[in-house]
Amino acid sequence: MTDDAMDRSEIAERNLRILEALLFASSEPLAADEMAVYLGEGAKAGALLVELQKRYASRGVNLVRRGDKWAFRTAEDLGFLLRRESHETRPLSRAALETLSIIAYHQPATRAEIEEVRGVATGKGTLDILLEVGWVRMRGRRRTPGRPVTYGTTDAFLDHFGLESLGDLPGLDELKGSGLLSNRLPPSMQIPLPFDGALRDDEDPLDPGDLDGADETEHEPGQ
Amino acid sequence: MTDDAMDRSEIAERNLRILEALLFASSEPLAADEMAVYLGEGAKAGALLVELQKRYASRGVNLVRRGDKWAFRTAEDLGFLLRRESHETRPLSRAALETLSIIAYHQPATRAEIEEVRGVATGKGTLDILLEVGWVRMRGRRRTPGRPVTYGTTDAFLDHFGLESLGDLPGLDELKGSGLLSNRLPPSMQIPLPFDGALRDDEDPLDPGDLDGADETEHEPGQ
Amino acid sequence: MYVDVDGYEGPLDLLLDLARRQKVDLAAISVLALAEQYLKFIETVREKRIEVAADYLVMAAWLAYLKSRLMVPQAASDDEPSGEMLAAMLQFRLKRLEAMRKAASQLMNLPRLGFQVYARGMPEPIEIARKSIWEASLYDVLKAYSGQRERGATTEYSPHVRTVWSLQEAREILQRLIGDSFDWVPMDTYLAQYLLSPAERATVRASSFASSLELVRLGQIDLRQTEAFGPLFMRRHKGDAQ
Repeated sequence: MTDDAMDRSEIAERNLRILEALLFASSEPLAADEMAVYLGEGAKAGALLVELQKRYASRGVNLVRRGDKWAFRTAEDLGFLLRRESHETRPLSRAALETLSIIAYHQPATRAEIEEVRGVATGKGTLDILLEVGWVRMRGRRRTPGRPVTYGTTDAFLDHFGLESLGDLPGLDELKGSGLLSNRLPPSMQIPLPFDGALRDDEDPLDPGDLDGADETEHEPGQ
Repeated sequence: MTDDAMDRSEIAERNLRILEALLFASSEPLAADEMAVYLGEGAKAGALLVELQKRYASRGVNLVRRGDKWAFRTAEDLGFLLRRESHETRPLSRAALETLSIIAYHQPATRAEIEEVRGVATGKGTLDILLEVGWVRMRGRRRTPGRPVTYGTTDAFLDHFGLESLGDLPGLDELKGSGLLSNRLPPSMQIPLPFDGALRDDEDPLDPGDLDGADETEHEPGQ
Repeated sequence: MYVDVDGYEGPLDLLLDLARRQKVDLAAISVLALAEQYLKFIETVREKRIEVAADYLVMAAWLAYLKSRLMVPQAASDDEPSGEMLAAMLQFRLKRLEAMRKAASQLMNLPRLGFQVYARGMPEPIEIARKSIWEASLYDVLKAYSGQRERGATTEYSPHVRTVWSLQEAREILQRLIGDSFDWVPMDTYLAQYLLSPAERATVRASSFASSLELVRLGQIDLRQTEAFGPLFMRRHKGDAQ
């Protein structure tokens, strides 16, 4: 290699370093022209950028061209590195807990029935969360006007709460005995026996499409 | 080259690409541990990072070490090209600057010790600014009467000043030799070195609430 | 009130500045001369009636003491540190402060991030898909259920609020009804219009009776009952006549 050629390659290396630094530090993609002013005289920014692109082609970061601008970007095949799943445990909201407990005891229960016990309208998100968690399922449709969806609990519900069957849910006397229910309640108050068997006489199977994630539409609480 | 050796070098290349991608994507330094989870099983993040550092040593962008963390940064010699006009930050006051260097060289240091070196009470705002910028942190509490908070520098401090570790503090050896990092005369006895490791024997962990932005209260300069 | 003495950051800073004016290495300064300069400086400042912060005065006192230790020969039995020792201590502190100043400027001259060295200008943030794992215990479920049933039960059994006559109310009504009537009239007659509602009958009678006793005590009315469970007669108290 002649001295001249060596000088030229040294100059090219230096210009490549400058381009690397500029592209790395810039907060937006840069055009060849913008970078040219930082290079030595007579340097061809375009050709240098193509050379730089070649060098980074197999690296974890690539030099990409967007229109007439250039930028470093994570190699596409490594994009998964930039997406992460985080699991966080969160306590169930009070509304969701209440709704879940009513479904557990009163199943099969319609949304209207849940609201009657709760005394407030149940937001759409509340049932959605329970369905998503997998503790509640849509069982069928009540054979009454409007054909409301009936809800019940799932095996995952039993599993999570350590119950062998719904019969293990404490009854009225046990709730009183544990102090969860006070003893001053009217004698007429009863707690239903939860039922999660096959469809009942007053239940129809779900309509096709009911399970496609669409919630029932027949009942929208007016608040 | 045997098949096995080739496989190994391919795996190493892939791991290097992953490290490149992670380090390029982040503007903050990353710990080897944080990155290790993305590498193939059995990969040694530390050795790979040293290899990567070597590869980028002559480039316009270098892989630098900041404490336990790593980051890509533009090469120091190209700084003059990249100087940005818009990067106008308010310079630190002389008091804050002195306090910073005292903490850096004497850490862990309590407020009383800082004041002893400066010979003046530390005004409110001096330490606050350093904490806010993120160069100084509350480390713990000294196990002496009054349990004063001890201060030390952060990884962001190393990153900002381009130091691999506290051992790289400018003039440290000279200061050590002259005994000027000591609190006592004669300086020959024991020469403390700046220390940002785990809590020392004479430091307690911070009390709960110490980091809620409240400064220590046990020592309020009377002015 | 703190007044910064000519922009000095405390007495040590002032001393360091004075020492530098001696234009010699800090190790070779004359501590005695330095102490004298400091004391003179403070004196001048005070003559100008500038309030001097306490720190500076404390230092002045200490330097005066140092001066005396340096000039007076030590007695053999003297327990206190020698003047030389104190002077060395002062020298050490000045050197240490100067060293920290120098270190600070060296720090600021390093190639700093954002000044000579730059981080990636377009960081590619890591997108985090948050997945929630919901947590609830059986106890939570049972408590939620019981709570709701109790709430439901309580509202069912407190359907209406009963009217209660307060004693004050009953007394005002009686005073108004009896007025200046000196005739014996049964209480129920006075209250006839209020006794129509069966729900209120008991409270009207009870409160009125209690109030009437109070009115008797005050000497405003007389009460008379001719037989057990017979009607209760009331009239204005005679002695109270106008």
